[in-house]
Amino acid sequence: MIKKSLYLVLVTVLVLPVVVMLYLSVVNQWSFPKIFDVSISWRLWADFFSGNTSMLKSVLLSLFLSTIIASTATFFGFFVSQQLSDRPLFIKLSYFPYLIAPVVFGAMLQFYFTLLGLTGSVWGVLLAQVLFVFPYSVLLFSTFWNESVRQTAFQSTTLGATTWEVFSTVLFPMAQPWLYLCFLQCFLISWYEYGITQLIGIGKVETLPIKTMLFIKEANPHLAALSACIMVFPIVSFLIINRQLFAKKEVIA
Amino acid sequence: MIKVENINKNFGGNTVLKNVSFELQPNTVLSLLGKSGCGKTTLLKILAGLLQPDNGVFELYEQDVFSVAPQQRGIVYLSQEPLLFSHLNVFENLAYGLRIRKIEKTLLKTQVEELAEKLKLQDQLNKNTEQLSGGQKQRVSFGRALIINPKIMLLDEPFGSLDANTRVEMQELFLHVKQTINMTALFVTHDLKEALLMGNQMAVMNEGSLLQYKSIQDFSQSHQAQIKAEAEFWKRF
Amino acid sequence: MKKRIVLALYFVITIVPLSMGFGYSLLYSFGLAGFINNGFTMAHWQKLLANSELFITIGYTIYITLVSLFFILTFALLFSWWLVLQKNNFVFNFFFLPLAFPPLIAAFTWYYILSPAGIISRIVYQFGAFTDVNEFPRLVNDYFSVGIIITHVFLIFPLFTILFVQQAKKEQMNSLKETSFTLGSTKAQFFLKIFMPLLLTKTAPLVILYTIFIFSAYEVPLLLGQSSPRMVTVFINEKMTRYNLQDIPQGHAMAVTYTVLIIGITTLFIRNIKTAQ
Amino acid sequence: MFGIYENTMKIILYSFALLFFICSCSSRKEKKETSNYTWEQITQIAQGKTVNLMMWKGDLLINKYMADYVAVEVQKRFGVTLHILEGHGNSIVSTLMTELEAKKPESEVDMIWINGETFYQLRQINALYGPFVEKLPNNQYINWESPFIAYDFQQAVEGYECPWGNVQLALIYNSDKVQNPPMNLNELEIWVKEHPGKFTIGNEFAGLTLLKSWLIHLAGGQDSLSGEFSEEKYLKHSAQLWTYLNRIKPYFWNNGKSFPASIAQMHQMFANGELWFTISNNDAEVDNKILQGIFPENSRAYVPESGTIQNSHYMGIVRHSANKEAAMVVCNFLISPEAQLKKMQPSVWGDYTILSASKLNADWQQKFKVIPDRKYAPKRADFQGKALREPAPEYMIRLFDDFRKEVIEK
Repeated sequence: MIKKSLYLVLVTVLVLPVVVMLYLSVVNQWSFPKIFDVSISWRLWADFFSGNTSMLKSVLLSLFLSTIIASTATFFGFFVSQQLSDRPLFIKLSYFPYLIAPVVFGAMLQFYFTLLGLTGSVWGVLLAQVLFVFPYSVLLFSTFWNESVRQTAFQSTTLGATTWEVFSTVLFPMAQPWLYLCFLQCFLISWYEYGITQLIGIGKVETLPIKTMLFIKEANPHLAALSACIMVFPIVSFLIINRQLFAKKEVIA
Repeated sequence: MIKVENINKNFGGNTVLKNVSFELQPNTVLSLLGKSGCGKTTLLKILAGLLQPDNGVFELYEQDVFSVAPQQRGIVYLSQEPLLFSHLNVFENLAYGLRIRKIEKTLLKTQVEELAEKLKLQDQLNKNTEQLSGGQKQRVSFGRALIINPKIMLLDEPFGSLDANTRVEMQELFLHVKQTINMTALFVTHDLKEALLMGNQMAVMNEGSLLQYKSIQDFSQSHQAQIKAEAEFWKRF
Repeated sequence: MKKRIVLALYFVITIVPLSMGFGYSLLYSFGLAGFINNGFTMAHWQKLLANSELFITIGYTIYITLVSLFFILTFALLFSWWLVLQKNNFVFNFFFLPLAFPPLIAAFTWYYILSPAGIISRIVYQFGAFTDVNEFPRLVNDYFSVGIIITHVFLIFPLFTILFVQQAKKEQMNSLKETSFTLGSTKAQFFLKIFMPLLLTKTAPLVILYTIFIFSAYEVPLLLGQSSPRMVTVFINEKMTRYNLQDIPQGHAMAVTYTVLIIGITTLFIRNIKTAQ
Repeated sequence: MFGIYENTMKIILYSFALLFFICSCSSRKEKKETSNYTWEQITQIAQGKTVNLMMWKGDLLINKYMADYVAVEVQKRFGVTLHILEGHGNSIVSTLMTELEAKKPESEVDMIWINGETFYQLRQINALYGPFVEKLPNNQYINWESPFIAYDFQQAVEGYECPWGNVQLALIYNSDKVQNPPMNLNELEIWVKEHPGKFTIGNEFAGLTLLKSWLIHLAGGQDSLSGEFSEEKYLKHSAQLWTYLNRIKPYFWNNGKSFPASIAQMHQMFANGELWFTISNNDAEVDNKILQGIFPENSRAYVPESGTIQNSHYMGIVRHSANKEAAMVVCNFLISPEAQLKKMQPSVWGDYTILSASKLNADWQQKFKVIPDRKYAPKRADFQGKALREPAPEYMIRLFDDFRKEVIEK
């Protein structure tokens, strides 16, 4: 019996935040102690979809930033870890920039970014994110380039395939799950990044996380919940569609 | 005296075991010959208490065994996979049965080392299980069961996954151990030669029913064709 | 030749920025860089060590990390134990939900769930459990940082449950369970001697990785933490952007300490994990 | 094995060398001095420019006033785009300082909303442009006679800061729960003992301004701490303050174990009844909070007998900004009678003007008189006598550090 009730508590704990986010984004005049007897209004969502708030701009900026980071990181990670596959120790150096808290990493680099005139610009934030997403992609691909993959690649060269054919017919198909997973993980890291974007962007690069934090600081839970929903719901729905992909998370260790 | 009577088991409609009965003398090995899918694994799991039979009687020296939990039955089930505990080294794997019985440290150490001697594992003791060969793994799995001197050993094609000569080696080891320790066992295999070599008694299973032969001769009469084919083959050389 | 370029590019992206950043903070903390500094001085380091803020902050961060980790692993082991024994359990699908949550949003939502004017307090209030909102226990911005720990557990324990279930399948945990039962071990003994140690050793690298992530948490303590004691990242950021200009070098000094700590743990971590599966 | 470490060491050394090289050499080019343009030329140059204004964005109404009114008007009338960034107090200082350290030719931030202790720190690192206020046409209306405007934390403004609004710290209380609010320190002590958990002080700007008011009161009231920062006076009276606070802290909210980190959080706790008091830098804020529906109807504001600090908040222009002219145009608009009048409406913000009525022409004087009066906030005239001047900035900085060490961490 206790197992049944524990499962119930578990499911509520896992689902509650998603429900609360949606609830906060639609409730208004949310004064204490009102909880169920509240007036619901989809005004915030309507404003968002009608595009007259600056939220849409942040969504596009976040999308732009995260897609660039994800695609370049996947490209970089794939080829670099191939070249370095015979030097495992070099690959492990990537753990250092990846494991440092981005906000501390940003604080240490702020001087250089200011020097290069990159603070407050989208390119500055992009470069700052590259410095810890690229190492992650190399780490992730290092688990792909093992002995058997190299043998197969060698095999197809002996059968007369040109380097391009080796990639297109053998390596890319084999690496397909890794490429997909790396793109997704790097996208997520950049999509949710707050610490370094705030420091290097000094508030001028208004990505979705920055917008959310602005509303939180303003003690405005409704707009904060709206931007939180916009950030999380697409990921949740994407995740429900292809669940097994996320299961490969331990690939990195 | 070990008596099994009319054990039935069916999974979702299809019957896996049909009134299986046999007798087993203490300190003897019953070889059970059967193709895969004939229900032998289910039978062994039922005897070991890992599965519940639909009905049937299983008595050990006149005490009913089905009412006893698997932990207390003293009946060990060994499958084709060695199933070693990969986070423990060889010594700890062997000692597992004694550790959970809280056997005193020095006594435990001597028992494990003695057994390792018998199974020629004495210099593998602090290796971890991934470094062992197939044969060595099987021996550790075997030793791990032997050390708690179980009432009955249920061996489900234990050498099935070994290469030819390691298999012969393990068969000799099994026979040697059978002499030195009085062991009652049920040895399942689909290899005719191995069945004859290992068991003092023979039985055959197919499609869920079991036929026990009084003696080796009765068994060989009914398997004349197979034995002749085997003999013919060797004559050519 | 191509390998040389790739190697150089790789180093420029991974190692150079980190060492330059670290170098700058080091210089700043010793007064050799930055506007208000004028030459080598140990003053900033002494000030940081003297008023014990360094030790309180690091000690507090370790407390949060270990307590969070304890609950994460306990719940993950407990639920993976149940999920592995039952075959496909419907509840398992819910475990993927928190993976979509970043720390910032988890902290924000849990703030509004746990705060005195939050969801739970209002529900409890409706049942008339208390009349004055102050009677509701403090779960956010509180001394024991209950909110921070709950958020970290919410974020990471599902991931470990999924990991343990997959690892258990890979280790044929059910067959191991059967074998150890026939060898006479009880359920509890199997859990303590086989299930738990086997899973923890096999996922040790990831456990260490997530320990470092919790230690470096920023958004969660920023929203759910309190003025004192603070976690390391919050401490560093506040020292650098707080009222007193003299605090900035101390912030850099703490950043240096933090980086040395992380590099130390990571080097140990790298030494004992196998390179590729 | 050794190869790998030797390589990494080599690279780390190269990066150190690169770092030294960068630190020492980059130079900064000087732009033609803005100060000798006429106002027409300045408005000419300002056309089409963008001004990045970094300010505190913790209040919904102020953000609305800036985004929906000021930014719109400034774009319409002068073609200047006003872009508002979040940042307050020391994060402004550290951003500008990093830019100065990196010798960045043009700053990312052009205009900043600051007050005393930030003004003091920015002057220390010479990051403010000025004097520019005399050149603003609307400067003639500013009430420079009032010491609360001409001096910012005892430092003469000298044209480096343009005053924008004037506020006095007030305590807001829930008039149903609190019939007669405590007027001085011992009344407060008695009150908190009778109603534990209902009062606290924020560990942020407003909270610290209240502590400063109490410090001045303990030091003997009005001008007792004026002039240069005196270490001896500070130590003597701050000790009294900390003993007082530590004595009554257990009766504070959360038994004084922690203090709210932002004013928005304190306001929210007041709104949901967790606190019966909150603090506001602006004596008129209670009106706009009630109009917004955030505070309950029965909220009132008052200034205790022991007096509270009245100070002005200012706009500064960054010295190495590339849009100084546009920033001056924005400043000029902010201190225009029209903008100041709109800002004073309780429904908009309720921030008191820095203009002096006598200098305005007749009809503006009339308009200023007829603003819908404050319903819940006390009249300005009532507590004029209890206005304390800001002491030197060091008091604020020291109080901030010691409040943490002597009270929070005790």
